[in-house]
Amino acid sequence: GDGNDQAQGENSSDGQADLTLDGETFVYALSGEYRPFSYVDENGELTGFDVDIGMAIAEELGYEGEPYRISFSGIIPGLQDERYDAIIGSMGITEERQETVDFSDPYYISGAQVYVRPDSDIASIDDITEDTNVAVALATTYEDMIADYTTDVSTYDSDVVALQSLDQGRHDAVVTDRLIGLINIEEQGLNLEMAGDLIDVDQMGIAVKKGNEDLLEAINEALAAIKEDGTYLEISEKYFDEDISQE
Amino acid sequence: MKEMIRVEKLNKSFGDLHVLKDIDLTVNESDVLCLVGASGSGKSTLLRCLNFLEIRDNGKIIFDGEEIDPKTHNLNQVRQKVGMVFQHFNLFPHKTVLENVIEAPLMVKKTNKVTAVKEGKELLEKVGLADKFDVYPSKLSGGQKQRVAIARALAMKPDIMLFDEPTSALDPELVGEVLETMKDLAKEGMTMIIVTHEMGFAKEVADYTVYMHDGKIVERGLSKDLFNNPKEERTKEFLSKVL
Amino acid sequence: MKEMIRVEKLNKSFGDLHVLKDIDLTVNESDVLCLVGASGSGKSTLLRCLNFLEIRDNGKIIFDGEEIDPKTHNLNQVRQKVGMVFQHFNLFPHKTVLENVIEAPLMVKKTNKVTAVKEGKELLEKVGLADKFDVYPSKLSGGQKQRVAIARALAMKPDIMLFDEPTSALDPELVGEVLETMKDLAKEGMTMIIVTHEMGFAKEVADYTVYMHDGKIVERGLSKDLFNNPKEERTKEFLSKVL
Amino acid sequence: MIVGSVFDFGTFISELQRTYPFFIEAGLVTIQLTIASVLIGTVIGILFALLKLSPLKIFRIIAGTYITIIRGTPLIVQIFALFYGFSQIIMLSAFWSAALALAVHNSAYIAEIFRGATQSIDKGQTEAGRSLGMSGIMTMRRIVMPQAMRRAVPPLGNQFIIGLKDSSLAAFVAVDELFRTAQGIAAGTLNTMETFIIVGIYYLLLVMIFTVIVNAVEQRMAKSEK
Amino acid sequence: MIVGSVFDFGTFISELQRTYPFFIEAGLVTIQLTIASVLIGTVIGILFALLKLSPLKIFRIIAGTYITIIRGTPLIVQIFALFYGFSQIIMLSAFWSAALALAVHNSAYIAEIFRGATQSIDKGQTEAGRSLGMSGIMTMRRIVMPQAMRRAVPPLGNQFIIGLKDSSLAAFVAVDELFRTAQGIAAGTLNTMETFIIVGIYYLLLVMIFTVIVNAVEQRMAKSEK
Ligand SMILES: Nc1ncnc2c1ncn2[C@@H]1O[C@H](COP(=O)(O)OP(=O)(O)OP(=O)(O)O)[C@@H](O)[C@H]1O
Ligand SMILES: Nc1ncnc2c1ncn2[C@@H]1O[C@H](COP(=O)(O)OP(=O)(O)OP(=O)(O)O)[C@@H](O)[C@H]1O
Ligand SMILES: [Mg+2]
Ligand SMILES: [Mg+2]
Repeated sequence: GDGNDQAQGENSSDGQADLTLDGETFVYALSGEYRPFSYVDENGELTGFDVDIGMAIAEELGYEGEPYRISFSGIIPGLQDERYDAIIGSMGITEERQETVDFSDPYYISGAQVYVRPDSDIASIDDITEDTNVAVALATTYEDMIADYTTDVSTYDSDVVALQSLDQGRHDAVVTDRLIGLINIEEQGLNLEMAGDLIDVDQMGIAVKKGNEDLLEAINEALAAIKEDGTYLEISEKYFDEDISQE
Repeated sequence: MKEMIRVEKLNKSFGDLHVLKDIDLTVNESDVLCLVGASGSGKSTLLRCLNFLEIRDNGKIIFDGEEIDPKTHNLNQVRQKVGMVFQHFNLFPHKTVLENVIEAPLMVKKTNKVTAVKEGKELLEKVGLADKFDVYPSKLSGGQKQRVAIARALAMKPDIMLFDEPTSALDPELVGEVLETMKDLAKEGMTMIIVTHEMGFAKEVADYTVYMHDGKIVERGLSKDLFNNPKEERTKEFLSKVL
Repeated sequence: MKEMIRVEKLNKSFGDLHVLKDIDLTVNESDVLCLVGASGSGKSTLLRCLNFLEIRDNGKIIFDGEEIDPKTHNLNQVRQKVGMVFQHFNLFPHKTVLENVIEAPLMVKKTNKVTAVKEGKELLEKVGLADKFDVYPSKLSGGQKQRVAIARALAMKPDIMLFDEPTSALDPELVGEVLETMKDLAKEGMTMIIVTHEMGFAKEVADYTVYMHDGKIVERGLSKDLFNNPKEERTKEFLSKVL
Repeated sequence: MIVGSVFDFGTFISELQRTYPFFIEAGLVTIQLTIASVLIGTVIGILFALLKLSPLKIFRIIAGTYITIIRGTPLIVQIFALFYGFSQIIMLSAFWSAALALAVHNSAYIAEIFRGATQSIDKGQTEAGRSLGMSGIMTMRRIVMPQAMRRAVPPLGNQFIIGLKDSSLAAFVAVDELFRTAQGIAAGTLNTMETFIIVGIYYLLLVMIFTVIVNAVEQRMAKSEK
Repeated sequence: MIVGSVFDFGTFISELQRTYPFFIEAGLVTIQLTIASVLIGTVIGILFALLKLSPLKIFRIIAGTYITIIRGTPLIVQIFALFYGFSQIIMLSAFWSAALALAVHNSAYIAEIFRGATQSIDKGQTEAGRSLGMSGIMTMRRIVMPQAMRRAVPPLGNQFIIGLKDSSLAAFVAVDELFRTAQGIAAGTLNTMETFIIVGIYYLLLVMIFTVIVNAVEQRMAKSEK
């Protein structure tokens, strides 16, 4: 209610600067290949948790929401180029990324998880050695994380493919988001399981261009508002049957 | 007898190859001059120097009393006054016969179209191609092509016409019609320099004939003298082979 | 006098074009037969039918008393007995002169290498190319090439040699050496069928001459008779043009 | 059990039926992208062909360097470099960024097509023009170029087909053309093999259609060639 | 303040120095990928060229269909389709999956190179062989093929260069070659333009090196051609 009115006031005719690039739509980037966070459904519609969150936030901000599909490896450069206002693309908040973008408060929490085939000797991250071939998605935080354990890393454009390849025996392990792993294993009937606990806790943030404090503040307010009014929970349960804003 | 073109100590090399050596030559108005000589003796190069398709290394080319310096003269204007007919016709294949003829008057002289077409048709009628105005060159015989090429050159109303072996790419039965056209031109008083292997034609039509050998002019004289009483040994030898 | 090859009612068409019409022809051992006729009369096609580079439509080809049926006979074996020399030599450019000659003996007849090389060198000496064994064809003159081609065909020890205008791709000054080689072969008793435009050679060397016109054999006879007293009007006409 | 990436004929057929509306829409984007990039590429290409044919050495060097660089680097590198590079000069939509990158790529090949076509015109044509008093530029424009243009048509048609296939790489810079649509569908449904085979069929269809058009144009030109 | 994607010459130089160890490693992968895919592609290509030249119509149809499909669809579609397709038949690493996909792509072009080279050999060569009693296959093997091979060398060299550039698309199926390395660096540092220009330079270098090698081979063959 409150934030909504304020945002609408801001971008209407009172002469104040627009929060978004074109002043009419809130454009947010995601890969579209990260089911169930963002993917193309059977009707050809872009959908998923990130898409819905972006829409809800846009509404709070008083703009038309518009998801922008771009390969994850080019997603930050595109923000830099002002091709969109924000990234709502399940991007983990890291120090390295914080040098190039500004992050909102976390909008959901997950963590890195090792997945293996059931017959594997790997019981946890500590069993990963130089000889272990691990698959990850390109330009994810997992790529760096795993580098401490092995250099034999295969990278894919999407976690889905990494998991499939693991199931097909191409690799020894996959490190990916726990939620992603679980959902894909179930949906695709992959014969894979978790090895050990969460390696670390990933806080996913909404990224805006460095220095865009007005928008960041507005997004944080909007995020708080949708959590408060139940919109967030509704979306979360739609995809995960649980509230993923907490660890 | 007005002097049309005079060449003095003309030299031309291609790289190390000295192709024209101290050429001196004068052609008066209404003269018809034939250039004969063995292959590679420099006949084409001399002709091409005269309309500056090749630029001489040194020596003078004096045209209508004025020395032409490629550096200061607008060669495009000079070339308008010097018509050239090539061995391989070089008609413009994407233009009709009439378009070939009126192209330069329209584009270069900015003649108005009605006049250009009228004059172009007259020229084509003169070379016997009144029925071919709208035909494309690929539909013509070699002899017809060459006559179009002559008309095209005449359309610029040149003061002198250069012919480089105008009949040597033609089937033997088509040579006659082109030579006939050239003969008519000569009769009308056109100044002409003709490189040819048609010795009969040279003897009959040319006032003067020049024999070149190895980049030099070996002998020059009235055609009847040169063919009947060549003075130089080399000329005799050459004539004995080709006649 | 043993019969080497006999052709009966041979017909061959390319699509709608009936190229050979009811050809009958017999060649005995050691005969030298020349095939003459205008361009397009079917001379090459007849020759090519004889070694099955073209397959006849119908009619018989009887070789050494045995009718050859392309369906049941191994044509590769038949062709070993029929040497062929082409207008454009068709030497193998990636092989030396000697390799050209020994290729088929080695590969087809499985002759051992020492023998093949020995015989190959003898043949090359015979055609006057003793100094060219290791040279590649591109380094040879046309006349030399054709002599290598003859040696290559002879290396298979054929019963009969077919020549399709063996000298017509040669510069005039090189024709003689090839004809000389062929004359030697004839003297040694080789059976030969030669398509040629060299009427002088045909007259001198060929026992028989066949005149073809429009796919038919118009006249056949001893060479001296055919050239001096042609019976048919057509033959007379042809000879008057080419002699 | 492996799900998803095994090829299944039933899935293939049902996906073919289900997805055609998306692919038709995307196919139009592919066609627009191809036409835009080949047209712009032709303009740039002619420019560089003229530079390469220029009597001025510095122009020839510039054009030669441009052509060498473009032909010596992969298209995908050019697309990425230009996608993020153009935006510094002027912010273009993903479509126009990709179209420009593809145009630049095409232009180097098209420049060579025009240069080759121009140089294949007999020198006698230029000499005839010059000997009539026409200037070098006039001869080029009135005599040589019209003939070169005709000769360039068949290789240009070929380049169009290549450009059509190359446009698939625009998928990686957020243009919703055929391949990107296939990627989205494949990631969404996990019918990987089926989806990529389907999109392959659409490309093949487009290539065939354009091949027919290109051939028809060529034949028409050959006929009108007198 | 704008960070990252503006081209900055200082950044370009420092990144060039910082990243060269990664690119050298990745360049080796690119070279391996190219060589593997062109070699395998040559083997497959010769096979299909022979099918296309076969007297049996069914073989010619099979080869023609294969070549049309491969040449009528974008490489990226083939890479994606085959990457997921191969894994069903045989378990391969990402490198070999990509190498095979690229090899299949190259094979269609190489098949046409060999077919063209073979058909360009004068018919008289075959006739000469046959007239000496050699079988069709023997004539092909001993007479026509050796000559065709030589003639195929220049276009094969060209195809090698094309294959080198095409190998950049293996980046999208997890092969850590040059372009993928550049993508990773660009995403990490946000020096997008600089990084893609740097990787472009590496490709250009490789293309130039291989062009020199290809030309040297050609010249040597031309010399040995007697
Ligand atoms: N553009 C050129 N570059 C180099 N050499 C040339 C050029 N044009 C002509 N030459 C050489 O100059 C010499 C004279 O050539 P030119 O064409 O003038 O002889 P020509 O008398 O016309 O002979 P032809 O009767 O064969 O036409 C020849 O050796 C020729 O090879
Ligand atoms: N492979 C072929 N396909 C179609 N037509 C052919 C073929 N070979 C020859 N012909 C035609 O058959 C006719 C006879 O040709 P052939 O080569 O036997 O004549 P020729 O007497 O040898 O003539 P030439 O003296 O010109 O060699 C010609 O009309 C020719 O065009
Ligand atoms: Mg000349
Ligand atoms: Mg013949």
